[in-house]
Amino acid sequence: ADKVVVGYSVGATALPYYVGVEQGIFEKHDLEIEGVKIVVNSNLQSALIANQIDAAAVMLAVEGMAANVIKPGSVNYISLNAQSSDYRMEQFVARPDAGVKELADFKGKKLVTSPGIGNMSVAVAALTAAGLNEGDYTLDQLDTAQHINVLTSGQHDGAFTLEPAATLMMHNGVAGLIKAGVVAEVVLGDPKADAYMAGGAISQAFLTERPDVAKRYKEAFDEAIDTIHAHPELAREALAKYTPTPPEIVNEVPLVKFTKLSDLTDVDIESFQKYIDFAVSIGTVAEPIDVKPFLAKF
Amino acid sequence: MYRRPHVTVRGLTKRFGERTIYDNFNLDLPRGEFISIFGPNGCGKSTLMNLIAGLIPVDSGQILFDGQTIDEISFGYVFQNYRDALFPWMSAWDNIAYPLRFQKVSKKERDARVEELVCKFDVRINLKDYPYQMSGGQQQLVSIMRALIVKPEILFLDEPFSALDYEMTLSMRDQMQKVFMETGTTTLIVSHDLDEAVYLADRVLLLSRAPATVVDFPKVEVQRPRDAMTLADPEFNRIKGHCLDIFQREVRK
Amino acid sequence: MYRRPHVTVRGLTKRFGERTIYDNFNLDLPRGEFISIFGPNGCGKSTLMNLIAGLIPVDSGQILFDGQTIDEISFGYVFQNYRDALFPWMSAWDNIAYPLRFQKVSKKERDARVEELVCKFDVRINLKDYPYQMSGGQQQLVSIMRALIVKPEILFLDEPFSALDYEMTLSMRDQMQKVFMETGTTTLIVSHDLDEAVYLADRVLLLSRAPATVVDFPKVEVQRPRDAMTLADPEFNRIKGHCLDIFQREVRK
Amino acid sequence: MKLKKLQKLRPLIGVFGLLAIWQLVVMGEIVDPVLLPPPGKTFVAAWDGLFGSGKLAFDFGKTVERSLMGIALAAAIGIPVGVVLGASEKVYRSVEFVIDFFRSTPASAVFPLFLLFFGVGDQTKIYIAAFGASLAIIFNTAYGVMNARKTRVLAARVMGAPAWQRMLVVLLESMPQTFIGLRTGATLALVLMITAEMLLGSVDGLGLRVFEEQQLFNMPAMYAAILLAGVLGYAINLSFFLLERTFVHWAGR
Amino acid sequence: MKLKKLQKLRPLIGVFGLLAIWQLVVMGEIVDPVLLPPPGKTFVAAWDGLFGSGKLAFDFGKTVERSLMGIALAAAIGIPVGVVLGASEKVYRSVEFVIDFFRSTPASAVFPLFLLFFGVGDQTKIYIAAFGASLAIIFNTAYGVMNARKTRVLAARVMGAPAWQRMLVVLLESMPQTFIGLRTGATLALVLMITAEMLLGSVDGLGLRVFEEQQLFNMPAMYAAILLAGVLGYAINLSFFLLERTFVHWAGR
Ligand SMILES: Nc1ncnc2c1ncn2[C@@H]1O[C@H](COP(=O)(O)OP(=O)(O)OP(=O)(O)O)[C@@H](O)[C@H]1O
Ligand SMILES: Nc1ncnc2c1ncn2[C@@H]1O[C@H](COP(=O)(O)OP(=O)(O)OP(=O)(O)O)[C@@H](O)[C@H]1O
Ligand SMILES: [Mg+2]
Ligand SMILES: [Mg+2]
Repeated sequence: ADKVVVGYSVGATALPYYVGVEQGIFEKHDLEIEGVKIVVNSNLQSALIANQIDAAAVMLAVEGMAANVIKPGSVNYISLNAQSSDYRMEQFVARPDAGVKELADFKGKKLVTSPGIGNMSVAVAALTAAGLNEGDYTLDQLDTAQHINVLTSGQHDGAFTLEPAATLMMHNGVAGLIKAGVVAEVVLGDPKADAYMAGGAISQAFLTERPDVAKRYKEAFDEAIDTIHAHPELAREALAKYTPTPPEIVNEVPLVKFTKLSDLTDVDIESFQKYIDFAVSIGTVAEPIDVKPFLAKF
Repeated sequence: MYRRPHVTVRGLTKRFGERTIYDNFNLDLPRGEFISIFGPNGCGKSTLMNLIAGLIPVDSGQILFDGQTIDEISFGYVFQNYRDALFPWMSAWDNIAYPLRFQKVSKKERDARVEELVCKFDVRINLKDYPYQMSGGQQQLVSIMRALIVKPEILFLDEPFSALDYEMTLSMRDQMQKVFMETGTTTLIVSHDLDEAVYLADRVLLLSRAPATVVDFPKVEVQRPRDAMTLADPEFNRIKGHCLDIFQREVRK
Repeated sequence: MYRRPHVTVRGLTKRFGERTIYDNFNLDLPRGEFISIFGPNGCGKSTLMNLIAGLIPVDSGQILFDGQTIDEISFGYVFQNYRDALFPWMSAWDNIAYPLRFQKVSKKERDARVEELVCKFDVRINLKDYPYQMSGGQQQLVSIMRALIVKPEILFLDEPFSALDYEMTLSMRDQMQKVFMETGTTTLIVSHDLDEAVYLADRVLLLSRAPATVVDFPKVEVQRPRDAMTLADPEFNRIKGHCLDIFQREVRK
Repeated sequence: MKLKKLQKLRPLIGVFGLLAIWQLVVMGEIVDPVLLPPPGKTFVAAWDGLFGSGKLAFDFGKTVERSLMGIALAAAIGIPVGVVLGASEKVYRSVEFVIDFFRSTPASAVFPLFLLFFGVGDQTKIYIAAFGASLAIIFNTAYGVMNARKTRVLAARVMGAPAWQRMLVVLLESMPQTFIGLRTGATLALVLMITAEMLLGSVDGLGLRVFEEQQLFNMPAMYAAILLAGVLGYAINLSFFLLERTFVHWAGR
Repeated sequence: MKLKKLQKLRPLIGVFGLLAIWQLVVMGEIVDPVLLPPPGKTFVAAWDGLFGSGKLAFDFGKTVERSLMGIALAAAIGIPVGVVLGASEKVYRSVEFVIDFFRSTPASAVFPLFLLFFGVGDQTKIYIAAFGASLAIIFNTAYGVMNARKTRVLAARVMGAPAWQRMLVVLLESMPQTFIGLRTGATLALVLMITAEMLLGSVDGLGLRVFEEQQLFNMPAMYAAILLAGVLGYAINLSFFLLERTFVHWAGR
């Protein structure tokens, strides 16, 4: 068996990796997986560039492309994850007693967002689209895991937050959903459109030095994605095992739309490009970059 | 003349670990007398002073001050370990003036008092120096001056002249006597120099090896002021001889 | 008998800040002689010893050892500040045995040597104690024994008896003389007791106030072993008187 | 006798004080009890995690194991380096920038660098803990050495102690400070280990537990893990304190 | 003269050593230069950020401002509390658990608590930094006080110094250790401030810069910010060192 070192975080977005391991899919493809848990995405990115891992179970598109701007080819995607109002990931939530029904109601409220320019920009863009100007609300950045705390304690009225925090809050009655598919709407103009924001990735060295192994890894990954779509219950099982998801919400947590490269249409790729262009426009990716070369070809 | 005791020690017991330094020890220190303590190394002289001054706790027994509590009493103290008792963060001058701070004395008067003392003692030290810049003898001199700057109730002098030079020792003995005659302060001095001990004393407290007991407590009935002639005084020499006899007997035990 | 100098000091200059302690100072210390240093407080006696032993750097000038470098010489040293020079993490016994560690002496022999010294000095201290558990005099005694346990090339004694009791002082003087007569070690002692200084010395080094100069360096031609009778010896008393005269003249300057 | 035993329980005052304040904060509804569970609930969670169904005991063991390895590594490097650097102030000044630089950069900022050099394994966490701790130990030991009195080192030198023996004296002299460095370092190692377990991703350890329980919004379990981290820190400090008390018996004397 | 001036440049040895190693690591391709940019590139980024287009200068200023406030607060609380706790070992033992407990819990684990009590504002970051730093200062000061020699405190007491004056003596006695505590605390405050700026969401500060540049994968700018954090840490340490050197002139004497 060929050894592949895979870095993974603990989120639901790394699901194909968990399923691949749990269902013996990698094994079937004669791959011996060594999993390394790395929870911070930027550390995952460093490890990939430094060749300490061959693959990342999931890599944010913005960070992957930011790396490709500086060192082209260092992050190669083998699948993409889309999010939208159906495949919920980022969303606005508000405390039930805050009197917020839609985004415009956040006028005069205190909001908290997941940290980073990307989250900040999307949140501001969405609020602006809803007719709120800067100064109409306060928006603090705070680690996503803390959102439930500050909403529970009443220090903030609403949050632009991520899964599984959002579901956890809703499940506990701390907050209710106000709007999902925010990125899709802001960037693509339609909350139901597919916003490709992350995906499985492999390193340049893995791709060029052991192309056949990389190919098999990609095939196994594809098969895992198929399994997720075909057997959601198996996927949920893996989710419960690998991510700290409270058992009571493990069946509720929304999943992103895991997409094999072979299933990507030209429209999808264009959406992906649009998202990256948006990232360039807000400055989270330094220079305009064409995404196509970084969708791995074997 | 009977004087009421200034310090009364009753049933004093003090141990360091296994070792008993004082065991049911009793002593009266008369007010306004100059008492020399004479005894072998390690018999407990420094310990006794520390106990009386309340610096280390007694194991049992009582130390009473005629009508006063220990907190009301101001002590003057020249520590045997004079070097460690000076404040290295202050100049010698400020060290000497230190006890005056607690007496509501203005800075100006404090300086005047130090000045006066310096003149009296004919000190040839740069008092702007810090203690660690001074020689051993100079440090000891500063320590003595610090003890004398106030008029304490009781004065403890633990081998105060051990590091002073020949000339300075003689002059300090006489200064000490003068201070005593002027103020009548109850004074305790430890000295290993028998001449010195007897020369200065109204009484000589002779201690035995630990556990220390009072072997004898003879009076020195030689008139004051004493001077170089005293050393030839027959009474002086009788007492000195007597102390020496007792000391040697006790030490060789 | 002409002896080649053991230590030669040439053009020594030492300042502390503004103050000059030695200015172009010259001195020869003959090999195998017992030299007493006598001088007022703060004149630079301790500093001189420190300079010779290489513990503080000279500002200029040279200190030469007859055919040897300073690293080859083993010193015995009783510091004026004996308390701070003992190792508080070792028992008194181990402190005394410490210098033997650097002489490839087995543990057993080290213990034997300490035992021997303890017997010779008739020490009545519990040598299992740590220095901080001992009285001042006891600490000083340990310090002396530590200096004598090896046979050093040069022995420095900086007021070594200042805290010892009457009896111990007398006995240590004689021990010191005995050791000297047996080994012929070049020895320097600082003492403020003129009797002691002259009693022990082959020569008395009389220093002036800082900047120190050699005021006189008289020989003490009194036969050894000296004893209580020596104190009545006319030559002894002549030299003592001579030293006192010079000292007093210098000090009062 | 009985009183002595009670004295040993003194640290419990702090424990109960902390618990009382905690309970009051919860009862006074100063913060939502969902966010800060009452001590009782937390203890139940801790008990369950340690002795019941949870993996807390395993995670605790893993953190202890890795932290101790980090501490041992840090002490083995930090103490000798600190002594050597401290022995020569010049050398320390030369490298001080590097030490202060890395002491002042937050661990979370240098984590990526460690990943680059040492890979993504468990090893790296130990190195991170050891790195941070050794800087604290070097800093404290070096300043301990620099601030220590020089007398005893000089005494050792004059007695012919070779360089490494003098280093030993220096080390012993600075022991109280070195122990503070050890305790600071050990605490830091623990903090870094838990932080690394939280941020670098780990499959076990207290840091993982805190991280996961936070994700699960399982506050009692999260605070149980934090509580264990604090207790572990106290236990490590206590062991060093007890070690110091038996070993550095002379501190403050 | 010239040599003296050169000596002042000694710290540069460390700076250049670090840069040299950094450059070698990059040149030797031990790590990918994309991940660890060479020093040159980093300096360009720092220069640009400080004096050119970037906001680095502003962020730097903000971090300095907040850190200094945190340090000042920590010192104002930590030093007096440390002295009082250290003055009575019994009291310290009672609260030691609390101090060690919070010293050992990682900041990132107690951030949530601070959020609950103080909200997300800039205030909170200052409190976090002050909290962590004051624990370090209390710990060091208290142990400095406990390990300090007692002689001078006793001397002050016997001279009639009132309680607060004795505390002052205790404080001065433990000054070297207190300064180490201040430096440890100041460093910690800086680290906590930057970590809080990174994790708690901030609109400015070096921590925000590190976080943002990392998101942008702008490594030279990220390392420029880290570099500034390290330099700031060194500068703070240096100021405390200079303060100590003028103030605690007696250390090690
Ligand atoms: N802290 C201590 N721990 C244990 N034993 C001690 C301590 N302090 C003093 N001792 C013992 O108590 C005895 C008396 O000591 P003290 O210092 O009172 O003697 P002293 O009469 O002043 O002697 P000296 O003339 O040498 O100064 C000594 O034998 C000493 O060993
Ligand atoms: N570290 C120092 N800094 C400044 N001045 C110093 C220092 N050490 C000694 N001196 C000065 O040097 C002079 C000589 O000191 P030294 O200790 O050699 O005197 P000494 O002859 O041994 O005196 P004593 O008989 O009092 O022991 C003193 O006047 C002292 O003030
Ligand atoms: Mg004594
Ligand atoms: Mg001297």
